[in-house]
Amino acid sequence: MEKIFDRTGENAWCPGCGNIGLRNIMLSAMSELGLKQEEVVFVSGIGQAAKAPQYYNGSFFNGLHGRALPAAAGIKAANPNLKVIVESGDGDMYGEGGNHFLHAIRRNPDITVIAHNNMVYGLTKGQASPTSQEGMVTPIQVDGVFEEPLNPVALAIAMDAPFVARGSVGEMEKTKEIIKQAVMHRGFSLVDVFQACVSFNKINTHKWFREHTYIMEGHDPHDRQAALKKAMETGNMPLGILYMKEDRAVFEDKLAPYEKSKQPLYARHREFETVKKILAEKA
Amino acid sequence: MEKIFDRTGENAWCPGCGNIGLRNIMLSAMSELGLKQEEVVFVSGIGQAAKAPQYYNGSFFNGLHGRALPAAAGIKAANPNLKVIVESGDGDMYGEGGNHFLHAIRRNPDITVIAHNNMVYGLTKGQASPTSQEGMVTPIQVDGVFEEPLNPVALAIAMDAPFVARGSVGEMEKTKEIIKQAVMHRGFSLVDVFQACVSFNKINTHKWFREHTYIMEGHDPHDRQAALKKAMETGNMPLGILYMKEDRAVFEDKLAPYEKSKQPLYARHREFETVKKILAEKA
Amino acid sequence: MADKQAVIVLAGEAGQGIQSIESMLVGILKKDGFNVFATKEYMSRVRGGVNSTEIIISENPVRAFREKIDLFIPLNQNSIERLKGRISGETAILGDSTQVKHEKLINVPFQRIASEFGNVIFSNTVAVGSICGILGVNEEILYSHVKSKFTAKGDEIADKNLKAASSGYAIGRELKNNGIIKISVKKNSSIEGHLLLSGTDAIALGALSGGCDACFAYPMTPGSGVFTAMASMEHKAAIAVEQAEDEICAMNMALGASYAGASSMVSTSGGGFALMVEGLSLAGMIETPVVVHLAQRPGPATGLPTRSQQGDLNLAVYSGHGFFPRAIYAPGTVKEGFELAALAFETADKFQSPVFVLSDQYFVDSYYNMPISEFHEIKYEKHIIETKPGYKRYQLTRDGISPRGVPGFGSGFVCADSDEHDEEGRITEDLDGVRNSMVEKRMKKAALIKEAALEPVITGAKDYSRLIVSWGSNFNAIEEALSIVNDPKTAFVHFPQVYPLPKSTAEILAQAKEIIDIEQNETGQFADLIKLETGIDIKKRVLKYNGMPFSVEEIVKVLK
Amino acid sequence: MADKQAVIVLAGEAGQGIQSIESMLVGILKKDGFNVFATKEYMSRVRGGVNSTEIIISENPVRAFREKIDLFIPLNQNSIERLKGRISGETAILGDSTQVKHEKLINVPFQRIASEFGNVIFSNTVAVGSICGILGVNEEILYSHVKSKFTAKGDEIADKNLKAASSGYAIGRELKNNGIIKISVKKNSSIEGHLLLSGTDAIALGALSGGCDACFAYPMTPGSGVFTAMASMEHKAAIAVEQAEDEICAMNMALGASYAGASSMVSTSGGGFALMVEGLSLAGMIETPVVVHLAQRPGPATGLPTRSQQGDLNLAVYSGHGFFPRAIYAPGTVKEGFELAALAFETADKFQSPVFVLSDQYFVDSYYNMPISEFHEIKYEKHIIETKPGYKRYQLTRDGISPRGVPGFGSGFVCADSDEHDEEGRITEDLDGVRNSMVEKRMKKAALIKEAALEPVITGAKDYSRLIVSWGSNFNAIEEALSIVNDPKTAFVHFPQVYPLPKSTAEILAQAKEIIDIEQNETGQFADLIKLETGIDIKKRVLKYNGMPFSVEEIVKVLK
Ligand SMILES: Cc1ncc(C[n+]2csc(CCOP(=O)(O)OP(=O)(O)O)c2C)c(N)n1
Ligand SMILES: Cc1ncc(C[n+]2csc(CCOP(=O)(O)OP(=O)(O)O)c2C)c(N)n1
Ligand code: SF4
Ligand code: SF4
Ligand SMILES: [Mg+2]
Ligand SMILES: [Mg+2]
Repeated sequence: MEKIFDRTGENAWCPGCGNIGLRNIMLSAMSELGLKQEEVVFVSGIGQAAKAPQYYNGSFFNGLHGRALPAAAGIKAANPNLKVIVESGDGDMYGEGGNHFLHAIRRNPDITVIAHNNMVYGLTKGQASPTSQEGMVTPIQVDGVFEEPLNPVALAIAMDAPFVARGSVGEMEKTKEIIKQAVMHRGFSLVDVFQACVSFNKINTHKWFREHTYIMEGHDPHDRQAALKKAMETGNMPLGILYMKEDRAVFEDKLAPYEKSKQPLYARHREFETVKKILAEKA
Repeated sequence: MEKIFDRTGENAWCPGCGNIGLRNIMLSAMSELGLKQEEVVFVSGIGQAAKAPQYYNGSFFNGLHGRALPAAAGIKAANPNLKVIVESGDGDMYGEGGNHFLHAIRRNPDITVIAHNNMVYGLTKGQASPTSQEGMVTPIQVDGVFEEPLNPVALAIAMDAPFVARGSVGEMEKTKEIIKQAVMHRGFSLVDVFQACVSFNKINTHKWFREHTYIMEGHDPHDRQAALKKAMETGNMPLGILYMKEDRAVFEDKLAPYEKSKQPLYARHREFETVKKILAEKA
Repeated sequence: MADKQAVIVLAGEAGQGIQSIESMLVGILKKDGFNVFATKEYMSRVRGGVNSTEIIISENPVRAFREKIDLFIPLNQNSIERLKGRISGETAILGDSTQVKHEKLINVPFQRIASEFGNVIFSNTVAVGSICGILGVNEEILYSHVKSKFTAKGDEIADKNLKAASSGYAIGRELKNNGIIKISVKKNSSIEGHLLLSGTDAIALGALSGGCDACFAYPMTPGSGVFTAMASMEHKAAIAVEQAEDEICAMNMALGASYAGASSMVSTSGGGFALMVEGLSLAGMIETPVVVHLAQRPGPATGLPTRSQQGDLNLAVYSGHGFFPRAIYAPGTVKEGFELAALAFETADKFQSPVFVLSDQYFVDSYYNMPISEFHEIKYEKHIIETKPGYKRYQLTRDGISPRGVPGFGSGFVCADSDEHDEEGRITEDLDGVRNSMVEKRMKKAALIKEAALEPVITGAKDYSRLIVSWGSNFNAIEEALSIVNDPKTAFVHFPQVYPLPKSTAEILAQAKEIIDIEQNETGQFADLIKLETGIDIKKRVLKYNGMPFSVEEIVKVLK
Repeated sequence: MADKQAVIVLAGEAGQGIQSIESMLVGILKKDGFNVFATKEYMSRVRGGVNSTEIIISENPVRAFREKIDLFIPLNQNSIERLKGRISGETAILGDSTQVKHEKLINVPFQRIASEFGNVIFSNTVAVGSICGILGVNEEILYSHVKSKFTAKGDEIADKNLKAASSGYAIGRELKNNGIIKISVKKNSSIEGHLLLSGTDAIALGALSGGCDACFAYPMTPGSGVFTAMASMEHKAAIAVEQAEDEICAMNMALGASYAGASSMVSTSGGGFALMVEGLSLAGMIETPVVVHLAQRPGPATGLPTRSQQGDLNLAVYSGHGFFPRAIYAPGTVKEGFELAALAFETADKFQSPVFVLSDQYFVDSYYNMPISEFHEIKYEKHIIETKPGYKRYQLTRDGISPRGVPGFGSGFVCADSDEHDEEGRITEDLDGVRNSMVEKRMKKAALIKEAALEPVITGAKDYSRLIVSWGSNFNAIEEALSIVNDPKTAFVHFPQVYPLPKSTAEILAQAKEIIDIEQNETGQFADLIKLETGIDIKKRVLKYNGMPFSVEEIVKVLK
C-alpha cells in the first residue's frame, strides 16, 4: 500500500531510535486508514519525538515545547473537519505539557495523541523525564531518579479519557492496529507508545521493553476498574486498548459556531448587520 | 484549647462561605496538633480560598495563582524543619496549577495540601472550575459546562500520592480529624475539602454537599484498588481517608544538603575553600 | 442656573447592592434625557470593604472621572471614611442615619421606608427613587424602569418596589423643592435612542466587527469582561469560545485556531499575559495573527487586582524572546475602543503578526451614552488564500508578507514551525542563507507595520507652545481638563497607537516649547518610547500609580 | 618563524566523536604548554548534520572565535560543504580520503590505520595522534593522556589506542618535517598548572562563591550546562538541586526557597525564561532575591536552539508586569563570568531583588586556560536577620530596604504577599497611603541598584575619538581585533552591567566623535538602552543575527 505521508529524505534521529520504528508504524496505519493529505494536520511540541511531523508529507503545526494539545484543540475549534494527530515525547506531553494533558482529556476534542514514551529527555541529552524509572542516573539526577514515575495510562483512565491504549515499537502490528482504532475513535484518544532512546536511555532499551511488556488478551476496555488495574501493573506491562468510552461530549461539537453547520471558520464571514443588531440592543 | 493561629479581624469572605467553616476546622486542628507558630508556613496561590493565610497568625507565602506547590516545595528545600501547609482553591490547585499538582505528588515533599473545593471560581465571580459539575451554567459556560469534572482524589490515587483524603465543611469533626492525620503524615498529603460558595455556586450548596456525601466506614486506605473505586463513586461521595502509603521517598530527604544534617540553608555558610577545591580540579 | 454636570457617587460594601442601584439609575437617567457617564472602583473581594460607583449626568457629554462629589450616597459608615477626601462643602450627603453618621448628612430613612413595604431589601429602590426626585426625573420613566426590572420577580414584589420608588421620589422632590439639595442639570433631548456602551462592550463588539470568531481566555480581572461579553454573544455571532485551563493554553489554542483560519483573540491582564509571552514569540515566528486584549491593572505580581494602571506598556512592547513585529493600540474612548479592536484584527491578519489592544480597568469598567451613528460599518477580510501543491507558507516576497494558506483549504501543505524554518515551513540550520532571510522578512513586516502606524490625535490649540502627551484611557480626562482650562497655547496629543510610533511623532513634539507627559505608571514608559523614537526626552512627567484613574481636577491642576 | 596562533577546526556529524577528539586534544595541548581556546557550534540534533569545534592554540592568550582555519579536519564530506567559506589558500585540510574529497586534501588513512589495530573506532585516536605530530607535541604527554583515557576500558583497548596514537603521531611528524603542513606555534611554559574553564564552569562556580545553595531548572539549551554543573557539584558543595516539571515551577520553587533563606538560582534560555516572567514579577513584589541565569539563543520561539544570539536583552530589562527593580550583568570573559555570577547573589540579597546573569550559547560553550590566581577569594553574606515578635517584612525604611527575616529563624512572622501589601506583608487596599509608599519603596531600591551599577571597562586608546560599544560575549573578539588593528584613536567600552547603566555612560560616550555599536541581534537593543539612558543615538550599529558569534576578522573589518 502506498504510504502517501512518507517524505523521503534525511531525518535527525539516531540509527536504531524508536522514533524511526514508530514513524513506520504511523505511515502504515495512516495509509491503511486511507487518510487524505489535505485532511490531516500533525501537531507537536519540541523534542526528538516532536520532530516527527517534519518528516511527513502533510500539513503540520510544530509549536512550543509542551504546548501541542492547546494548539490541537484550537485547530479543531477553527475547523472541525480536520483530522488532528498529535505526536510528542513523554517530556513534552507529561512534563512541560502536563496541565494541558489533564485538561485536554476533560475538554475532549476529537484528536489522537501518540506519545513517544522513551522515558527520557532525548533532545536535551538525557535528563530524566516524568516517566523515567526510579533509580535512573543522569547528569542532573546524579543519585538516580527518586520520584515515582508518572503512569500516563493510569492517569488518563482516572481522568476518564475516552480512549486509552499502550503500544510499543517492538510490537509493530499490534501498535499499528491500536493507532488505527485510536484515530477512528471520536474524541480524545491517547496511545502511549514505548520506544527506546538508544543514545540516552541505557536502561529501557528495545530489549527491556520487549521483556517488560505483553499483549493483553481478553481484557474488556469498557470496564474502567479492570482498566485501571491493568494500567497499574508494573514489572510486566500490558499492551493494547486499556479503556474505551463512547458517550463523552466532544469539544468542537459544543462550540457555538458548529451548532448548525460544520463549516470551518475560515470559510465564514460575519456581516456588519450582526454587530449592528447587538449594538442596537445596548440602547 | 487556645487557637493560637486565630487572627481576629475582618476577613473578605461572604457570610456563610465555606471558607469560614474550613478556617475554624483548621484552627482547631492546628491547636490540637500543638503546632507552633514559628514552625509553620502557610502557602497559597490566589483566590478566595487562597486568602486563608492572610487570616492566620503566622508566616505565609501568598504567591501567584496556581503556583503554591512549587513555592511550598522550595520552602522545604531551603528548610526541611518547617511545617508547610498549602491552602488553595480548586481553580488554583487543579486548573492553573494542575501541572504542579501532578509533579508535586511525584516529588513528594512533606507538605499538606488543603484544597478548598467549592467547584467554582469564587474570586473572579463564578466561572466554571475544573471540578464544576456538568451542566453548570455560568457567564462563560453559557450552555453549561460540558467538560467532565476533574476528580482530584481519583487523580491523586492514580498518581500514587501517599495520602489522599476528602473532607467536607459540613462534617467539621471528621474533617478536622482527617486534616490532623494529613498534617502528621510525612510526605505529600492531599485533603480535598468540599465547601459551598454561597455567592456563585447555586448548585453545590451546603445542603447539596450534605446530601451527596457520606462518611466512609471500614475502608482500608492501604488498598489502592479499593481506594480508586471509592474515589470514583459519584452521586453519593465518600468522605474520609481514601488512600495511604508509607514508604515513598520524601523530596527534601533526597536533596544533597540534607544527606547528613537537617540544618536549614539560611544557617549555613560555604567557605571559599570549597570553591577553590573544585576550581583546582579544572586544571 | 443649571450646573454643567452633577457627580453622583454611591458607595458601600461589596454585596450591598451598589451595582443594582447603579444599573437602575443609569438606565433611568439616560432615558430621561441626561448624558450619563459611569465608572466604578472596587476592592478585590466579594463582600465587605468599600466600593464606589460614580455617575455623572450632564447636558453635554462629560466622560471622565471627577474627584469632586455633588451628591454622595454612602450605604455604610466605612464609605464616608474612605471617601472623605472627596467630600467638599458643596457635597450633599444623602443617607439613612441609622446606617451612616455625618454632620452634613441629609437623612432619608431608606430602611424604615423600605420596611414599611415589608422588607429592608427595598431600600435600594427607595434610594433610586429619591435620587430621581432630586434630579427631577420624569416619574413615569422611573416607574416603568422599576416595573420592568421587578416584574420577573412577581407582581407583589414589583408593586412593593414601585411604592418604595415613589416614596423615595417624593422625598427627593421635597429636598429639591426646599432648596436643601440644589443640583440642577439640564436634559438634552438629542440623546434619545443613544446606546450605553462600556469599554468592555466596545472592545468586544469591535472585535466582532473585525471578524473575530474565536476567543480563548482564562478569567482574570479586568480582562475577563471582554471574554464574558464574547461568551454572551457566542450564539448570536457564532464565536468559538472556550475557557482555558491557564493562559498558556489560551494563547496556544488561539494560535492553533488562527493557524487553521480563525480570527482569534485572547483577553487577559498583566500576570496572565506574562504567561503568554512564550506564545507571543511563537506567533511572531510562525507568522500567525492573534489579537491580545491586555487590560492593565497595577502590578507587580497580583498587585491591586481590581484597580487601574498603565504599567504594562513596556511588557507589551518588549515581551517575547527574539525579534518579531507587533502593533499596539490603546484606545482613549469607547468609540476608539470599538474601532481599534476591529483594526487590530485587520492588522493582525494583514501582517500575520500579534496585535495588542491595550486597555485598563478604568477603561473597560467605564461607560457612557453615544449615538449608534458613531459606529460606522466595518468591512473585514481574512487575507486567506486557497493553496496549491508546492505551497510555501513562508515564501520570500518583496514586502516580507507571504500569502497565507490554512490547512484543509486547497491542496498545499501548510507547515508552521516554531524552529527557524525555510520557505516551506520546515526546520533549517542554514544560517547565512535561510536564517538571515527569515529574520529580514520579519523585519520588513515590522517596517510595514510602522509605516501603517496610526497618526496621533491632536486637540486644543493649533498653534501650541505647550503640549500634553498621553495615551490610552487618560484621553477623556485630559480633553475635558483642556476645555476647562482653555489655554490658547496648549494642545493635547493622544496616541491611539503606542507602538510602533508614527514617524510624525518627532515633528509634532518639536513644535512645542514645553511638553508634559501624563501616564499612569511609575516611570513614564510611554515617554521613554517617545525618547527612543524621537530623541526628545520629556522631562516633565505627571505620573500616578495608586490604582485610581486621573481625575479631571488633577489634570486641570497640571494645566494651570 | 612561529605563527601567533593556529586555528584547528574539527567537523563532522553529531555522533562521529568530535567531542571526544576535542576533549583529548585540548587536554594534551594545554598540558604541552600551548594556550588553548575552544568553542563549538552545533546543530539541534543528536545524530547527523554538521557540527564543528574550533581549537586555537597560541603562545599568548587568544580567546575568540576566528573565521579563518589553519588546520581543518573534516570527518565527512558534508563538513567540507558546510565550512567551505572558511577554507582559504592557507588552510591545510587533513582527512581520510575514503571519507572526504577535496582537491587540497592531505590524506591520512585514519580508518585504515585504525583497522590495522582491529577496529575503525580507533580512527579518532589516529587523528588526535596525527594532529599532535603536526603541532610538535611532546610524545609522552600524548601517550599518557591516551592511556589515562582508555585504561578504564581495559588494557587491550588502551594498548590499541596507544598504537593508533603513535601511528598517527608519526604521520603528523612527517607532514611537518616534509614541510607539507607548516603550522608552528610557540609554547608558553608559564601556563603550567592553568585551569581550563568554560563560561558554564565560570558561572556555576561563581554562583557557588556568591553563596548559591539552591538551583532549580528545567533543561533548556544553552541554559542547561550551568544546571548540570550545579548538579554535578551538589554533594561537594551541598546544593539543593531539583529538576522542575516546567520553568514556571523552577522559578516559583526558587522563590519559595529564597523566601525561606536559600540563595537560589534558575538557569534557562529565552523561551524558558518567557515562562518565568510572571514569577519574576512576583520576586519584585515580595522582594525576594533570585538569580536568573539566562543563556541566550536565537529566537523567536524555538528558533535555533543550539546557536548564539544577544536577542533577549530587552526581555530581561522589561519583562514582568508592573514596576520593580532588577540588575542585569553580562559577562564578557570567563573570569568576569565567575565574578559577576558571585556578584549577582550579593546584589540580589542586598537589594532583595531579581538579578540576571545574561550569557549566550557562545559564552557558555567556549573555554580557555587561565591561572587559578585570577580567581580571588569571594566573601558573601546572606543579609538575613533573626526576627522578633512584631517583625515587619516590608518595614518602610529610608533607603527602601527592609531587614530580611526568614520563617523559622526568630519569633516573628514572615509574610510574603503577591498582592500589594502593608509593612507586615498583608494585603491592602489603602491606595494613597500604603500603595504609594510601597511603590516608592521599590523605586528607591531601583535607584540604589543604579547607583551601585558597575563601571564600564574601557580598553584601547585613552584619548579616543572612535569608540566601540559592546556587551557580553563579544568582549574577547573585539579586544583581539582592537589589538590587531591597533588604532591610536580607537577605544572599546564593554559593559559588564547592562542594566541599569552607570551614570558615567554618557560621559564616556560623549568623548567620542564616532561610536560603533556591536551586537548580536537585529535592532541594537543595547544601543537603544544607551539612547534611553544618555540621549545619544548610536547610528552605526554592526548587527549580526545568524546565530554565529562575531569572529575576530569581522570586527577587524569593522575597525579598518
Ligand atoms: C519552554 C522550553 N523549555 C525547554 C525546552 C528544551 N527542550 C526541548 S525538547 C525537551 C525535552 C524533550 O523530551 P521529550 O519530550 O521526552 O522528547 P524526546 O526528545 O525524548 O523525544 C526540552 C526540555 C524548550 N524547547 N522549551
Ligand atoms: C495568572 C493569573 N490568572 C488568573 C488570575 C485570576 N484569578 C484569581 S483567583 C482565580 C480563580 C479562583 O478560583 P479558585 O482557585 O477555585 O478559588 P476560590 O476563589 O473559588 O476560592 C482566578 C482565575 C490570576 N490572579 N492570575
Ligand atoms: S537521542 Fe534518543 S530519542 Fe533522540 S534520536 Fe537518538 S535515540 Fe532517538
Ligand atoms: S464568593 Fe464564594 S468563595 Fe468567595 S467568599 Fe463568597 S461564598 Fe466564599
Ligand atoms: Mg522522551
Ligand atoms: Mg473555587
